[in-house]
Amino acid sequence: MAAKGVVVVKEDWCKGCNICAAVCPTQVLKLDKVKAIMTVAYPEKCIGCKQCEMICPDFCIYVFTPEEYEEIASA
Amino acid sequence: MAAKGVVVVKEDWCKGCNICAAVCPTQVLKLDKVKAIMTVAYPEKCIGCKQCEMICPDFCIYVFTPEEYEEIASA
Amino acid sequence: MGAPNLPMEKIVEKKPYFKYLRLNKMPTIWCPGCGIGQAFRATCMALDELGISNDQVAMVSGIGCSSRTPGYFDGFTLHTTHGRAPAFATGLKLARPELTTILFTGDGDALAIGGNHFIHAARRNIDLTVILINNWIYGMTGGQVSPTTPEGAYATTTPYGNYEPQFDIAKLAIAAGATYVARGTAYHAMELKKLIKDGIKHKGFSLIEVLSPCTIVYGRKNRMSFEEMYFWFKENTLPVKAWEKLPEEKRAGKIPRGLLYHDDSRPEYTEVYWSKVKALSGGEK
Amino acid sequence: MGAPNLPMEKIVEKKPYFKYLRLNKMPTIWCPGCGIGQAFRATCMALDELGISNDQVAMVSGIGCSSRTPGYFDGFTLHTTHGRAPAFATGLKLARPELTTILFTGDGDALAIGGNHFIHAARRNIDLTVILINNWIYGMTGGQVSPTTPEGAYATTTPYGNYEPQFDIAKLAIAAGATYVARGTAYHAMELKKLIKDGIKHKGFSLIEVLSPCTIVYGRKNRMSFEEMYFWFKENTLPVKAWEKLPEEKRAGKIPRGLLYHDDSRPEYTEVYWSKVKALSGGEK
Amino acid sequence: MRYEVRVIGSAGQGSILAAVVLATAAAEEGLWATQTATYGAAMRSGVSMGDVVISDRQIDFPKTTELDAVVIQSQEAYDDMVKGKPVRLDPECSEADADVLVNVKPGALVIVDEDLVKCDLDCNMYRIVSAPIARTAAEVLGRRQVMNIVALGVFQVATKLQFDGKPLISEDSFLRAIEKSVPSRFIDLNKNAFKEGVKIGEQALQRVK
Amino acid sequence: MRYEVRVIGSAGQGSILAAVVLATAAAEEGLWATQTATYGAAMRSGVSMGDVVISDRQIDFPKTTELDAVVIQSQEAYDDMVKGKPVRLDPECSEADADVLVNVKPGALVIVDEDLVKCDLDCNMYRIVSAPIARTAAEVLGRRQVMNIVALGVFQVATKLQFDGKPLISEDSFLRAIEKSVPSRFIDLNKNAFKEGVKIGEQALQRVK
Amino acid sequence: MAKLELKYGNHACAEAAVLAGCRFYAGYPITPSSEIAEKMAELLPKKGGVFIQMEDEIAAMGATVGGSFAGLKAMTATSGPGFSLKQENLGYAFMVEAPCVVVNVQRGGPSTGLPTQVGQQEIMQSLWGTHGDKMIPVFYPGNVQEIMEETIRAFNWAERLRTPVVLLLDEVLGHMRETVDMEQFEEGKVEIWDRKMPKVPPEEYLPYKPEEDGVPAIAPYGTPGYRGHATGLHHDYTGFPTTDPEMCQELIERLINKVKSRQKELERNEAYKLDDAEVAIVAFGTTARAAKTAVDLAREKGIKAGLLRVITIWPSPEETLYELAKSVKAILVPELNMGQYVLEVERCAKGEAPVYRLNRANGKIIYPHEILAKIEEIVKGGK
Amino acid sequence: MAKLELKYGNHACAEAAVLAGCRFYAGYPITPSSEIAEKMAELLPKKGGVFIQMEDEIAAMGATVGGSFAGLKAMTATSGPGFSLKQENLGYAFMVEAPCVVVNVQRGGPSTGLPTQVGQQEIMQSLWGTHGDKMIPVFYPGNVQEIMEETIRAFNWAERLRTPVVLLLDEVLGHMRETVDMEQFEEGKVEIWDRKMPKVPPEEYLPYKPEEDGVPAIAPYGTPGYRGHATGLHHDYTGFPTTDPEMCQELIERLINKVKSRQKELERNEAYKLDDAEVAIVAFGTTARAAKTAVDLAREKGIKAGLLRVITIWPSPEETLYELAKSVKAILVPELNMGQYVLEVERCAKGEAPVYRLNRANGKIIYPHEILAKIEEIVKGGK
Ligand SMILES: Cc1ncc(C[n+]2csc(CCOP(=O)(O)OP(=O)(O)O)c2C)c(N)n1
Ligand SMILES: Cc1ncc(C[n+]2csc(CCOP(=O)(O)OP(=O)(O)O)c2C)c(N)n1
Ligand code: SF4
Ligand code: SF4
Ligand code: SF4
Ligand code: SF4
Ligand code: SF4
Ligand code: SF4
Ligand SMILES: [Mg+2]
Ligand SMILES: [Mg+2]
Repeated sequence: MAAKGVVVVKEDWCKGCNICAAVCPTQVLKLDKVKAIMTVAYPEKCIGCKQCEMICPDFCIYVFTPEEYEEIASA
Repeated sequence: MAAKGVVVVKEDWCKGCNICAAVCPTQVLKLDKVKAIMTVAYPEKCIGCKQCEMICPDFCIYVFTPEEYEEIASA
Repeated sequence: MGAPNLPMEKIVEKKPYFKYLRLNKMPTIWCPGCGIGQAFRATCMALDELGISNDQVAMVSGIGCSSRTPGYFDGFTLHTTHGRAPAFATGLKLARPELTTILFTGDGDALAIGGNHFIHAARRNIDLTVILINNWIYGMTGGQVSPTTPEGAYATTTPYGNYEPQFDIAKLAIAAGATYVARGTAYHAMELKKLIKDGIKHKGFSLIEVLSPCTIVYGRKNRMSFEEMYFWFKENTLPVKAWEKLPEEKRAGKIPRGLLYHDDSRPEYTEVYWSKVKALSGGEK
Repeated sequence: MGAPNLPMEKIVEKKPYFKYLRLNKMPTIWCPGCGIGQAFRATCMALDELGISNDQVAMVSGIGCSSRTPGYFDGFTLHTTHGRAPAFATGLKLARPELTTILFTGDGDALAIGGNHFIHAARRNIDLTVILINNWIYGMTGGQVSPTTPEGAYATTTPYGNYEPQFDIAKLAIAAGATYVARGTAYHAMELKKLIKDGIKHKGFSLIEVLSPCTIVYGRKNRMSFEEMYFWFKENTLPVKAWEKLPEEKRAGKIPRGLLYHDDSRPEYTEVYWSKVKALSGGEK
Repeated sequence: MRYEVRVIGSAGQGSILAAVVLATAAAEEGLWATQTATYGAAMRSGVSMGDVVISDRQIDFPKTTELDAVVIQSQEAYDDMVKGKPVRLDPECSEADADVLVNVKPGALVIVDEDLVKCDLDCNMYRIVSAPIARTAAEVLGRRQVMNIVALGVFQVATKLQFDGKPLISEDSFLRAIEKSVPSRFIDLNKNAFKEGVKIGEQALQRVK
Repeated sequence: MRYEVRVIGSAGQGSILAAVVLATAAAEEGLWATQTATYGAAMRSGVSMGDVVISDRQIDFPKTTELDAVVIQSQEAYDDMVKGKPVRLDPECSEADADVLVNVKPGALVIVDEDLVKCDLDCNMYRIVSAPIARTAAEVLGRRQVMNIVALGVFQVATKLQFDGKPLISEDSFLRAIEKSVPSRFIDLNKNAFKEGVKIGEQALQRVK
Repeated sequence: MAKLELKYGNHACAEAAVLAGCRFYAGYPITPSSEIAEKMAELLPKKGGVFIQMEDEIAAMGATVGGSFAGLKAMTATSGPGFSLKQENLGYAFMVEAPCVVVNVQRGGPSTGLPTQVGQQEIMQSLWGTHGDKMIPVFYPGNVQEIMEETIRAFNWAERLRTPVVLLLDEVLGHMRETVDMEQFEEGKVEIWDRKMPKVPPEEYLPYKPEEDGVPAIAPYGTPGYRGHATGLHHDYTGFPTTDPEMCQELIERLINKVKSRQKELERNEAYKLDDAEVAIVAFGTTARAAKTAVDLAREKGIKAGLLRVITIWPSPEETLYELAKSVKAILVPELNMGQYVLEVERCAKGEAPVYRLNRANGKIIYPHEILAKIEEIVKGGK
Repeated sequence: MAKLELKYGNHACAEAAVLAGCRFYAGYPITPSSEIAEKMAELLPKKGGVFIQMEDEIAAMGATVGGSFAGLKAMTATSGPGFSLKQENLGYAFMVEAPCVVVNVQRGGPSTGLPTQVGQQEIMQSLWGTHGDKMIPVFYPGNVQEIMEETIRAFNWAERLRTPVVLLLDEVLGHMRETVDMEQFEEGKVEIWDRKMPKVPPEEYLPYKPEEDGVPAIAPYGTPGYRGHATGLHHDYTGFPTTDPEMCQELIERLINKVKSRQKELERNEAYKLDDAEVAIVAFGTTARAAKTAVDLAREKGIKAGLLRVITIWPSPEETLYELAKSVKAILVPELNMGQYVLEVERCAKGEAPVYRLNRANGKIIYPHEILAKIEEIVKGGK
């Protein structure tokens, strides 16, 4: 199944609180406990619900539609 | 009609506010405007209701039954 | 013809509540007709009826005309700083829970500068009896607007009429946590005594708001005579039961008197504290 | 495999509310998982949706973790003294009524030391939007008890468990005169945005209480993990409509979320003031 | 030139307002003035007084030290001013020297209400001007409250005794001062009161001379 | 005698607790000690450190000035200590002298975690003791969090290098200090951590000599 | 030509404030300063300004800073107890450089003290009342005319230096009426200084970067583009918190020196018969008026007395006081307190002349003859 | 025998308070003093005492006075901003003579300043922070051992003189751990003074009538028969308001003199190598510790330096400072502020020796070598 959302973590702001992973309905995210930074472990599972983005207290996880992402990543 | 109450004004505390007279149902009291002190103008009309005593903000008008008054005045 | 001036001892004999007065400090500094005196008498009578002796009472106040009351009360009295009486009283009461602790305060003292201490004492539900003389003005400083000054009324700092909204004192106290809230007036003397008496009896934070005429300062600014002010209370207040029966549209401008709120279920603060201490210290005090 | 780290400008393009962030001040000083961030984002999103530009917003705060928010908001921001934000904001708003004025405050800042300014701003019904981060503790100073710490909870100054009663914030604000009162949580992001948005739109004093986890200080003291704190909100709060339908006995421990009170009938303070001035000065400002 | 005046009376008699009008009149006359007030110890009762210092140049010490004139409106006030009878201080202090006014210069004007104040001062020591001030206010003007302004009228005239037949401040300046100092609906009443004061003052002066 | 030690690491590594235990151990040993702490600029992140001064008499200046020993728990902390790389100060400052520790005496003990810290200091200048501290904590004791106490064990042993083969503070004093400083349910764990630290410290010393 | 008018001290202060451009007043009533608020309540709404009575003095000080940040010339007034309560936020105003004028009409202290009577007991508190270091101008006029002058001067310096300024009055000055020559206050004759506006475009705007005069330019909150941050924490040029030791030291030194370095410009005294004086009195406010009369009385008796009436209390006229000490045989400092400014005079005198005191703190003023008696005692070589 | 124990500065203060008999604590948290409250919250309930966290510092000071009137030894602690807020009620405590101890753990100011860092910026405020005149003992210990000693001394003098006493610490002292020799604090070894109880029957009881020592005896509120009144207004022997000028003057003089007249008894300094010193350092708290080391370093270099470490800050050791100035060639006052106690030193020196400054107010301490450098500069005749 193709991902409905592309998830980006801004690592230098991430504090590794794990809240985004805790709310993600499809277990896309996984905390790197050593570096205390969130990683997108299973990007393909993302349904683009944006719950992670909306709950991240640190403005550092973003969800784009694949098109959006395409657009900005290529620009 | 004999008075049912004996009214005494403690003149050195009275500030002449006239509130006691204003509430007296039988117009027993009358303010001496010059000295700004309450006087018992018609003692015989007193019905002993104690409204004057209860409303005086300055603890300076007292109502006794005739018997009480007899007792303390004579002692 | 007036009756002779009776010696004070004689009067005291017949008026047992006079034992609470510091007779040598009388007459009071209050203006002619000022309603603070009635609240003070009601308090003394209530204490007398409850059989609480002078040595069992602490009276604490802040600054204002109403806050001068403790000076005339023969007990343990503390005239503190503007607005802070609940804080001082909280310390005193917590250290000496056995003392019946009464506060005399004004609308400015309790609700303007002292609003925070007021709501926190209520929140704690500490056993203080607060007698709040609401005369709609800062009397002591000569008539500035207060958080209870009626809309449109004149005060020295509202020369064009008051446009500040008012606190609903009872509502505020209840929301903050007070467990006994009542309202009386300087005109309704015996009722006021009863309300204060029940407030003192209540274990917890009690507030008795007393609508009281500031005859000289508020009265003059707003052109009301002494008598008019008293009769205003007579005509514009009514027992809470009667008030509740009024249809909504007739309530405007009418103020309910009497017991407005009573909750005996919440624990009292000093009791909670000292039972905690007893458990931790093994009874040591 | 994570996606590449996108340049910030790109993100900003797609997330228009990012324009309110002072990106060069990020990341914030808040602890991992702290809920203040969600409230902040909700505020930015609300402003964006309302089409209010950076230059139209003043953000004022006191002292506390929550009060650090203005530092990250690109507008006219004022980080004042502990508890006093409503006072500073009242001066600013009255002088510049055209500025949308938002306060960020904490349970200690707004309700302990700042309780008085809080209730007076509410009484005046001045058009301030107060976002109160209720994390049940003094976060910034390391975890002392606050007026909202739950009974029995541990704080550094309640080593034997908390026995202080709590304020019912919404009730207090309503009683004081607030005309818009709502409650959200850091967990319910979109709902929170909506509540804040409506609060900003409302002409008058608005309070939005945000239940927010103090992950590090409160969480540690009370042995709750970050995730547990968030899920606690999920499980123990419910929309006010649903809450109202609960039978009385099932309400215990459940907290209603959403709009709790709204009154559009009372005039707003700065409008009253400036219309008064216009009348007196003949329009001069 | 430094000229010191005190208006003293019981609370409510408007002594301070009279002092304010007097000081304003001095300014109208092109003189410098300071006006200070003292209230009794009890907050809203007892004696109160307004002091005025008048000079032809800016004034250094603004309070009175030695009065050139005193206007006494009540017996209580009189007692307060008389040496040895301070009100509200030690009640046991001596009664001696009861006929000397505290801080009043020999030769000073002493203006008293004929009916309200029993004045037994030595008229060799002071220039005592006694006039029916309150009575005039009540009977002629119909408002006892304006006795303070009537008293000012008396004072205005009486200063002639000290300044070779010319008053210290002109009637005109006083009338302008009244306009500036009292609420507009009371201006006429007070102007009339002042004029009546001047009248009874003139009569009283006859008696002094 | 004045002996200065710093325990430094990233926030959360327990550097300050280690310093507290060390200072407590000194007191147990009958020595005087002061312990001070510094937190990074960011409130709850960045580098934090605990400093200890030990002396045989009451201590005047309580902060460290020239360290006799430093325990470095993370790369970030190491960078912070190395001259020319101050964290969060002027980012453009020079990189020169990057191999000198700020305020550390030549000849001082430098205790680093073998895995976490890339240490390229001159071992003629310092007595560098490198040991698998975090690894021991995680693998032997099962709790990475106690690496700070493991490090103290290493330190305890390492001081023999400076005091003619005798440690500055006895193992016993440390164990008693642990009892006084950590919550009771963690005492055994920490005591064990300390003992493991001593073990790997002994091994490391072999490598130094 | 002189235009004499009788004015009430506190009202004169309010009127002068409005003349100086004050358009914001937040206060809380307290004797003997309430009449300033009352006059402002009357004047400001008519001028399109803001008057608000706050819930307490803390809030009044806070709102004043809020009004100042909005770009209005702002003022608050109080007395003793209220001045104590304002201290925290006054320190904040100093730290964030919010121009404003804080009036303290001194009454008898300490604590509630003697509320309706006079004192000069906040001489030291006006400088040292808040925690942390502070240096702000403190002016103390001596008559009603000067109340007006000094109120205007206070606003001018507040705006020019972006600093709070304290104006000390006392109960006697506040509650007396006195003739004022209004000529100098006529339309157009009053010199008014306004705060500097930033000259740079918004992108370069740094609200805490000092210009050459040590004073940063700030735009009123709400000025499009000129967004900014202010905090009571130590901060850098942007206004954001910093703990960088050099930046912090620079900040505190600048805050203090922007006032202290202008001591000479700020200095205002009246020297009366000091040229040949052997005994100098140093005094201020109401007491200085008694002192001036005492000098005349002393001169009549052949004693060479003189008076230095200090109007700018802080920063103190250190040099002037030192020179004075060198030129006279003795200095006398009469004050309505238990000895406050005398400490500063002693310090500045550096032992060059003995410094004597005359103190009273019971609500009563000092009379000229009392000062004279003290002078005579000093001259006779008694203490 | 020495009984060494490592103690945290703020905890040592709390423990010593309990040792001194403190049974009432009301506070409000603030860095860096919160640990005093936290320790008290732990200790007092177990001792049958009262701990309460109030809604703010104003309330904390008020409640403390309430507890004191109830007869308990009472304390409150705070830092900078909170100390400013306490000033009004501290003045009240002074006026009504409520014994209590107020701790201020100094951080960097002004305003919010540098909350987690060190400062010595309330030296002047501790005496001059409230309106009206005031004189209270202010103690400033220099190490954790002394924190305990001075806390106990503070309670003793508070009770003995019926006065608030201020205890100044600083962030370094409060937040450091240090070895304490607990021997002197063992059961029974600590000298404790309690407040005087009235010796007269209730009818003769006058809670504000001083005994020969200038201190009136007061009965705890609630003591049967011994009813009384207290007010922040000027009052007479009964405690009731008065405006009688003589009574008011007597009261304020007594309040000030009961402390000031005991300056010698209250004085506590450490003189270090002063006997032959040519350069004397005057310092306190954390800075004095650097100074002591600097003295040693200077001596090593052959410079005759010495240190006067002032522990009783107020009333200041006027005579000691004057004698010191006469005996040395220069005085140096290093402080973590912009120049506060140096003003008092200058005053007391009366020009007998030049007084130099070393100031810093950026949250960082002064190091020994910096003081040394300054000493060398002075000796070389530079300033
Ligand atoms: C800190 C402080 N601020 C202001 C005052 C001045 N003040 C004294 S009483 C008062 C208000 C009194 O009003 P209220 O409490 O309503 O009492 P009332 O006199 O009307 O009984 C004020 C503002 C003060 N004493 N202390
Ligand atoms: C006058 C004053 N008192 C105390 C403090 C210390 N202080 C800073 S923040 C704070 C409490 C913060 O609690 P809260 O408002 O709930 O904010 P949070 O940190 O939890 O977001 C306190 C007591 C202070 N800065 N100023
Ligand atoms: S958008 Fe939804 S599914 Fe995708 S990572 Fe975020 S929470 Fe998980
Ligand atoms: S919620 Fe945000 S800060 Fe927390 S782990 Fe996820 S991305 Fe990182
Ligand atoms: S007792 Fe009643 S009737 Fe008698 S005087 Fe009083 S009010 Fe009148
Ligand atoms: S109510 Fe009392 S004070 Fe008033 S007039 Fe009557 S007796 Fe006098
Ligand atoms: S001013 Fe008002 S409240 Fe005060 S005593 Fe007079 S009438 Fe009563
Ligand atoms: S201490 Fe608590 S409230 Fe403060 S930032 Fe950390 S988690 Fe958030
Ligand atoms: Mg009132
Ligand atoms: Mg909080």
